[in-house]
Amino acid sequence: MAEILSLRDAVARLVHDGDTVALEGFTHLIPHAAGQEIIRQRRRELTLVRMTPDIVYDQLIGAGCARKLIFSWGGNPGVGSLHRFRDAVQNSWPGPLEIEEHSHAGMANRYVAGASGLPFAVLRGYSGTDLPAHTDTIKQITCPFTGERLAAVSAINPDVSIIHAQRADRAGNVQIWGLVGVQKEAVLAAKRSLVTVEEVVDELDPVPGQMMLPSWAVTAVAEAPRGAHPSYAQGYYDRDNEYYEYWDSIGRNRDSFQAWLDEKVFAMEGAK
Amino acid sequence: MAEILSLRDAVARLVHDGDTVALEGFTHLIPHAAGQEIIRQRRRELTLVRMTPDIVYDQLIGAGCARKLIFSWGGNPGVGSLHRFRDAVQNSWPGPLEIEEHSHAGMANRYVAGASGLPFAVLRGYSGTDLPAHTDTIKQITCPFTGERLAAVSAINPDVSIIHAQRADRAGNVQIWGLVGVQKEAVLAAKRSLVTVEEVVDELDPVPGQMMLPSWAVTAVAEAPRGAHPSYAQGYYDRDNEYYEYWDSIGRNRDSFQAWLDEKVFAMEGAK
Amino acid sequence: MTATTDERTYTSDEMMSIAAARALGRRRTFPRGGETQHREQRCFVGIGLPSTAANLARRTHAPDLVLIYESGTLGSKPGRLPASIGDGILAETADAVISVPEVFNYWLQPGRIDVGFLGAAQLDKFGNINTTVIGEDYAHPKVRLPGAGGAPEIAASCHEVYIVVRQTRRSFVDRVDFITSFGHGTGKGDREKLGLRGAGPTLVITDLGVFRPDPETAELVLTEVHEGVTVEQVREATGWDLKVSPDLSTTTPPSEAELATLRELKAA
Amino acid sequence: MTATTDERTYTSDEMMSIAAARALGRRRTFPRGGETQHREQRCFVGIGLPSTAANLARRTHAPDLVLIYESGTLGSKPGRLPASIGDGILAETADAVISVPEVFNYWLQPGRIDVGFLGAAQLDKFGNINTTVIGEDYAHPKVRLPGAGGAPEIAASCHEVYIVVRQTRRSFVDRVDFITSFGHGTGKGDREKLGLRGAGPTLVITDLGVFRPDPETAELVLTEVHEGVTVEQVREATGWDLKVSPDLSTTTPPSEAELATLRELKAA
Repeated sequence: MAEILSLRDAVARLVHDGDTVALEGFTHLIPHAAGQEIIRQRRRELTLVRMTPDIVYDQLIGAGCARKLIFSWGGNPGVGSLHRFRDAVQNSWPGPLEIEEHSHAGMANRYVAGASGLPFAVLRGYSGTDLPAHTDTIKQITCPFTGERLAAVSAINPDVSIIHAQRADRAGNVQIWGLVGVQKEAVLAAKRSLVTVEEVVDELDPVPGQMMLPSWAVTAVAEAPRGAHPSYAQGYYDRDNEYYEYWDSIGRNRDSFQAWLDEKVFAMEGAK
Repeated sequence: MAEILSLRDAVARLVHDGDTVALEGFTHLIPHAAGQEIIRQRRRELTLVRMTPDIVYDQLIGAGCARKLIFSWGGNPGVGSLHRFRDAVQNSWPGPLEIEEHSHAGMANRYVAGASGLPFAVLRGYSGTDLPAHTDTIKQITCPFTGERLAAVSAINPDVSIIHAQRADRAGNVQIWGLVGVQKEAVLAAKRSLVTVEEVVDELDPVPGQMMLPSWAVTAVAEAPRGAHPSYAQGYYDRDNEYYEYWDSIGRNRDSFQAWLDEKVFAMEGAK
Repeated sequence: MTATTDERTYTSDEMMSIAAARALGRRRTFPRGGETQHREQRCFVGIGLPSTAANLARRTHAPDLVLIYESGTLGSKPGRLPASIGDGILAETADAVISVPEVFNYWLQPGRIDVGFLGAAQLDKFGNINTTVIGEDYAHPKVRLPGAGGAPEIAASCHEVYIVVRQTRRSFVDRVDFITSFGHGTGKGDREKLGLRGAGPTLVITDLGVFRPDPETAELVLTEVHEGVTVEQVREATGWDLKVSPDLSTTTPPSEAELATLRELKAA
Repeated sequence: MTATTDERTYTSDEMMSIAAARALGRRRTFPRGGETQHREQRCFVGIGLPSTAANLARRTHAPDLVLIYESGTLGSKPGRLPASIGDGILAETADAVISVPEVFNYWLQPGRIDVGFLGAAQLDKFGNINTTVIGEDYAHPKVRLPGAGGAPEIAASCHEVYIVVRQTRRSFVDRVDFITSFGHGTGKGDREKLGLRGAGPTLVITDLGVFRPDPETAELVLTEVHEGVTVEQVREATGWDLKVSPDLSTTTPPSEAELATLRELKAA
């Protein structure tokens, strides 16, 4: 049974220095509030896993929480670069950032393998590209029936996965709808999981296209209204497109980023 | 785009002598009407694929349509044996029946591989059992990362897969809800596909838990009201538990089965 | 049917169902998230006696028991016994309805399920199960049985396996004709050698008594006889040289409440 | 931005979008079910220019074009341009919404998608794409780019790949610093050797013109220049010794209807 905790308590209890942490949500339901809570609690030496690092990891990387990033596409979608990510890779600021780089298909299958209790997954991928030369979690495998050569990727099993969903009930059952991305796989692949939700309700009325995560498959649920902002939560709020532009100006240099951190993250310290 | 055809035309066009044919529907939405249409059109030398052969394949096997059965559990659920299946395996009546036998997990993964365009799938399965010694579509594979030994099963790619669904719209988009089994995988793994439906409607109102198959992923749709009887179609009718008992008495001997065939299948010849 | 001639007010099938129900739903302590915690037990349920036992347990001592059916339902809470694993009531009352590949790949295979219930046409003294063929020649069997279904991977991946079977010399054999689902192989340590993660069969419940694997050898040992059953009767219905636990006890007979709830369930 | 100084009434980005839209949605004949049949074209769409082009095509000559977004929507029919691939309008107007693993495993990988649109930071003369790093040293790049995303497998598995890119000497290079997505490798036959099933890049559309691979060598050849653009201008913006088709033509300029529909789309 998932415990219902405050976001602060949930992060304190589930995310530890040195952990491998996945925050998932593919363009929709990106768990921003949880990301900022991790910054606020000054976690260090994290291995961050996420298909699309997005603004949420630009913030964590800039704040010095990460020692390594495992990812498949690291841009500010529709705007341009993630400047904190680039600064870390190109200039080791605020510290060196090791990277482990895949394609979307590879990352998705690594989560599938993790959720399935398998050590690896097979796909038609990476052929002819330079990625396998730099990423040791990509290898080749031979089909025992046809002799065909295919790609194998190792499973991802984060210490903790964090996602954002629309709703949970008081027993901790989680309901997500709209684009569901790779969230189920991320939760099931992880040793521990936290689901932040727009609201905890008495009854989860069925919604077409819903994906349900039973309470007993989740470690903790925390209420975090607007916890996906500036991404969107279908049925609750739209994407804040201006924020993505705004982030470009904040993330572009170290001073403006540091000022943002102090004002928008650390100054909120003590908040629930 | 799926073509909307009569069941007779659809079977005539899509199912050929010698084909590998999968009729899927796991305890729910079993495509009985399509199975009986295949008998009526006197198809021969089929390789029949289905996780649970059930009554639908007992009928096809008894009618002499099959030369081979690929399956994972061949009983009359809740009642006992499939007598026509047993008679074929034990006594080669009405002809010899080759079998290729898996577990449910193996069959489900064979469809997943087929739907994914991969030649095989990997699972933790069959360890210590006598199945691999008799089934050459089960082999071992070694994880290239951990060295662990796992099972590999070859993909299933039927010539044609047939499923039953609740509804389609006039464009041929298909809507299924309730227990969805392995139907999506069976359709996507096949070269051709036929979906029989309870009704073709103007608009597919969303239903919680629905699974949608876009028209362009399906070859043909045929209206077949009560086409899953004696299994059930959630939202339309319940399982006819008495029929499963009744079938035990019909299937138990060759004469009663032959009489049933003449009366209930061939006498319907010419029907739409 | 019962093999005894006493005047018990319940059938041996009722005793089996109740003994199986009692085995379920004991909350236990598991390491998770660096802490240990109590949590609900999760049970993979087949139709027939296992489903009866699991639903009885939910209605008596184990209201939090999570029922998982291989047709694709997680956490079904049916108000009556389902007629088949495809009964709509399982989907309608579930926490989540999922595809069949997902049942096996995301939920069973990674070891998320505590107890798997299995039946057997033949069971041997090391808990290996045959549901495939009777007879030594697979290609020309004496009796063709239904086959494997979900059992091989349930036997491999659930934390524990409970086997429920009516016991005769034909079903309780020294060595099964075909291993459909692996129990303890040829004895202690075989599961580990194969890399199987679950503990395998830890409990066998029949219409005569209860068996558990010997901790040293993994051979099934009679640990309980049901009320009115003698060890001699069990021995006669066992196809190998039966070992009896020095701590042999008699199964507590069904309580009035257990019987009433069971009969209510069956009648609904 | 346009590199030319003529008095065209449209921008070079508009020309690119319209040229890309025109390439889409041509119904073709495919073998299926033992017969050949016409069917709708299916297009894997990224945000930005590809999404603009695909939605423009749907609104003009190709109403049946099926749009697939990697965020998990099959057959989206948005009434305005989506702001991102996560825009709710894509899910709300789709034939089906699916998980991200399913997009790649069940729909892209088996070759169900006809056309994949890709961009490029660097593109070489054999259509190989770099979106990973600028600079020879992967560990210490001059510029760290976003990376692969869905592109490597789109390039591998779609029947054809259309590349849309603004052309400069920095983007059109003799040899990419890093192969993120495989085009034609070092020439004709390389894709077959790797077992890649799709035909790879068959069309490259830039702000200056249109390129297609030479059927003999797979090297990109200039086959069209846009209105007002000279071959010399194209050559100056190409980092290799450019080959020009003997059948070089000039791109038909945007029609009033195309421009009006495009501008309406962008304004909505």
